[in-house]
Amino acid sequence: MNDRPADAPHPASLRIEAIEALLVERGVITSDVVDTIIETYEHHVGPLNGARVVARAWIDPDYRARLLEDGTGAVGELGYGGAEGEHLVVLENTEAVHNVVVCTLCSCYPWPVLGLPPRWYKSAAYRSRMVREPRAVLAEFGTTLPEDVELRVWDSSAEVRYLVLPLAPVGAEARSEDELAGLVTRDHMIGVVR
Amino acid sequence: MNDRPADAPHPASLRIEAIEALLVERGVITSDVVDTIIETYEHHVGPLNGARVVARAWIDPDYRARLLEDGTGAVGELGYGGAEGEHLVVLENTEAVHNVVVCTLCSCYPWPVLGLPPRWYKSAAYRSRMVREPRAVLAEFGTTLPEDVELRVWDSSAEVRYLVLPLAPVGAEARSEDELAGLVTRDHMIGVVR
Amino acid sequence: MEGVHDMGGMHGFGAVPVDDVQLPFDEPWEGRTFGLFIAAGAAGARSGSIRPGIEAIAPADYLAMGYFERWARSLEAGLVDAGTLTVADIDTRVRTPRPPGRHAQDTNPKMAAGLAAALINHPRRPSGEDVPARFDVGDRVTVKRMAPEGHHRCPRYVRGVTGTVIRQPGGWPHASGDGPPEAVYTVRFEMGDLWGEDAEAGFLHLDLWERYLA
Amino acid sequence: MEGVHDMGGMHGFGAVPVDDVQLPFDEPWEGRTFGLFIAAGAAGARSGSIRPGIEAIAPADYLAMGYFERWARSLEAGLVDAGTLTVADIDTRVRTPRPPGRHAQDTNPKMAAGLAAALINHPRRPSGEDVPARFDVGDRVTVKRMAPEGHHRCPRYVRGVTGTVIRQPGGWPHASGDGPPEAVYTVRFEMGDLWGEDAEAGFLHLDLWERYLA
Repeated sequence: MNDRPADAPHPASLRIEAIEALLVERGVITSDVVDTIIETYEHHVGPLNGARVVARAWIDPDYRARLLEDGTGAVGELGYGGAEGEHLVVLENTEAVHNVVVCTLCSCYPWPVLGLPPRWYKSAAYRSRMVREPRAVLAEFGTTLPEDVELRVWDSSAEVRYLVLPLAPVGAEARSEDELAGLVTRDHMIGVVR
Repeated sequence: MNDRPADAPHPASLRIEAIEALLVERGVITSDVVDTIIETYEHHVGPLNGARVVARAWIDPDYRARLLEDGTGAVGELGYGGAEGEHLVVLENTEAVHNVVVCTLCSCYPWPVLGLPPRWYKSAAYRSRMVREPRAVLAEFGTTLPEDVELRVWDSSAEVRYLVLPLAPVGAEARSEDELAGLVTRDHMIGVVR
Repeated sequence: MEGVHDMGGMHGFGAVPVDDVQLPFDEPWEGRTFGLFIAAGAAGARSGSIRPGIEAIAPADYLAMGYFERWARSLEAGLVDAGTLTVADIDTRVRTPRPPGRHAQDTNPKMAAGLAAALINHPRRPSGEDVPARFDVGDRVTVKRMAPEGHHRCPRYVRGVTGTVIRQPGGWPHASGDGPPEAVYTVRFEMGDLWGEDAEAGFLHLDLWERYLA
Repeated sequence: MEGVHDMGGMHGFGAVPVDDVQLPFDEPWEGRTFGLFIAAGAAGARSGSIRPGIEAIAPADYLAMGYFERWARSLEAGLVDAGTLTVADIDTRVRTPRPPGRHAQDTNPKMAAGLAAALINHPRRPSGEDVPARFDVGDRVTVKRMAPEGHHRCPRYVRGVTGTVIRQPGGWPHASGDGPPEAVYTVRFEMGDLWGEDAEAGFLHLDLWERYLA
């Protein structure tokens, strides 16, 4: 969208720098607070949280039942929660059902379990098309859904945030929770990959 | 939309200049043809055509009846017609009814009787709002419509082109056709002025 | 296609920029664009028609552009699509402007006069053709749900809404250009049926091809 | 409002720009924007919330901007609206950049830690409140026609469409911020009811406040 040379700063960058400088000078905020917020979402809150939730659900049927009944509470059991996760609903993929999540109106996303949304989730293409031609969009992620699998699209644009619980791999019960968590990607939990 | 200095050429201007030069050099067109088309719509085809149609309808009841029955034909009687006027429908304002025309999808407009559309007719504001809040838009043109007048909005985005036949002034029958034509403006015939 | 050009009902575009300008072109290049579009069409040098070419403009660009900028873009696309010019031809010429060379002084008074006459040539009868029509004046019709990728003239704001046929002006080939003439209906909608309980009083009329209606 | 942010179902935006980037910010200023938005909110230095501020961006600008550019615009609007900064303050500072002066070395570890903890503080119970609900799970509901000027969360593509309530997650104050908690329903729509006969098979689910439904 920008014609600036690759090494020129983004105009918004200059403006944000000015805003931060002014807020700091006037004693409104301190920069370490901003640093800490960035660090939280760069290093502490991301898809690994969601992956641990999924792995636990794969090996613990009681946890799985609680997770599907009350996503917020069950995710909280593992210590996850907070902003943009105040009311979590977990969507269960089965052999017969596949779920996928989008936000057409902005980019609502379950931060506590997935971190901040990826670029493509925020794109106009994803937002406009996932509700109208989900199978075509899934194909762009390399996901071909058999015709007889029921596709459920969730436009999460109000207060509930959605997390997809992917199908467990064969033999999940025999594997460790850590090992299983390593198999779960962000894309599984959004539903663009099955 | 453009941040260019007031005296810098519009980028589209440079591009169009290049296109014309190339087409001329290659013998595809000649510039006098382009000149003639521009001249046609700058000097020969404009709202005065429509004004003459309206004035005739105000003084000649038979013509008025033909105009409302077959706009294309009756306008053709006065020698007007052509591109974007292939199927004209004339909308009669009365004491009880007011008509106003818009094109939400682009800027369809009855060229043979009104010329090319004014800037505001092509604006996103007019196109988006006239179908949803016509009275509010009319107010921006200084037109306040009594509550008991039925408002009819015409979104002319397919093949028919619409011309509004305004209310005749009091004593129209006693005035000359030329004099009456001088009272009729483009805005009357779009319907943004009553 | 369902594009940003389909603006009916949207917010965010501000007040109408009312002015009293009577001339059709604000700047000379706008007139050149208009004239070139028509002349290139008459010369068979461009493909496509104006509207699909404009709707193909990327949404952010469409909204940022003025009216004749969109025409210019549609003209260029049509010339390129027809093989008359390449984008590279035009890019090069923009970077190294010089007056037209060969043929620059040529005129074609016959074509100019013919085209001017054709533009204002009034038809013997209205263009709508006499075609079979499924609906009659007075019928209640409901606009279908749809999301066509091709060019169409069925604004989103009437989808699923029921109105009354008040006229059947005739038949035309569908806007996408395919097939024989198809009946078009002028349908009257109540504002409240379009915009809900807070709507202004009044009626909205729209010409809709038969394929849009049930 | 009915704005360009309401993109569901539109064409013209091309293929999804799929990538495997896992970091949340492409450039440092994006992270600063995000952090400043939250920090300024916690400090009571900005008014408004993120979404209405973003929807107030002019449509052409909205589409041309990236995600965090919109956040930056919304942040600026909120700071200006709250009287914390003026546009002139920011303009001047952009033209004459210099490092922050007074307080530049200040830190506030207590606020930083508190805010970080608050961001990831898991609630004891889901946020939806127990409120009276007009509709039950299993009820068929139809989305009203509307064209509200204020902030809302009822996409255009479901207007007038009938679906089935599958869950009642609770009540929240309406998105516009007014009034007490109001029941929200998760409604399931058939794709064919949204997009017509050429629709893909499947279901679309949307959380809708009670005021949108009949």
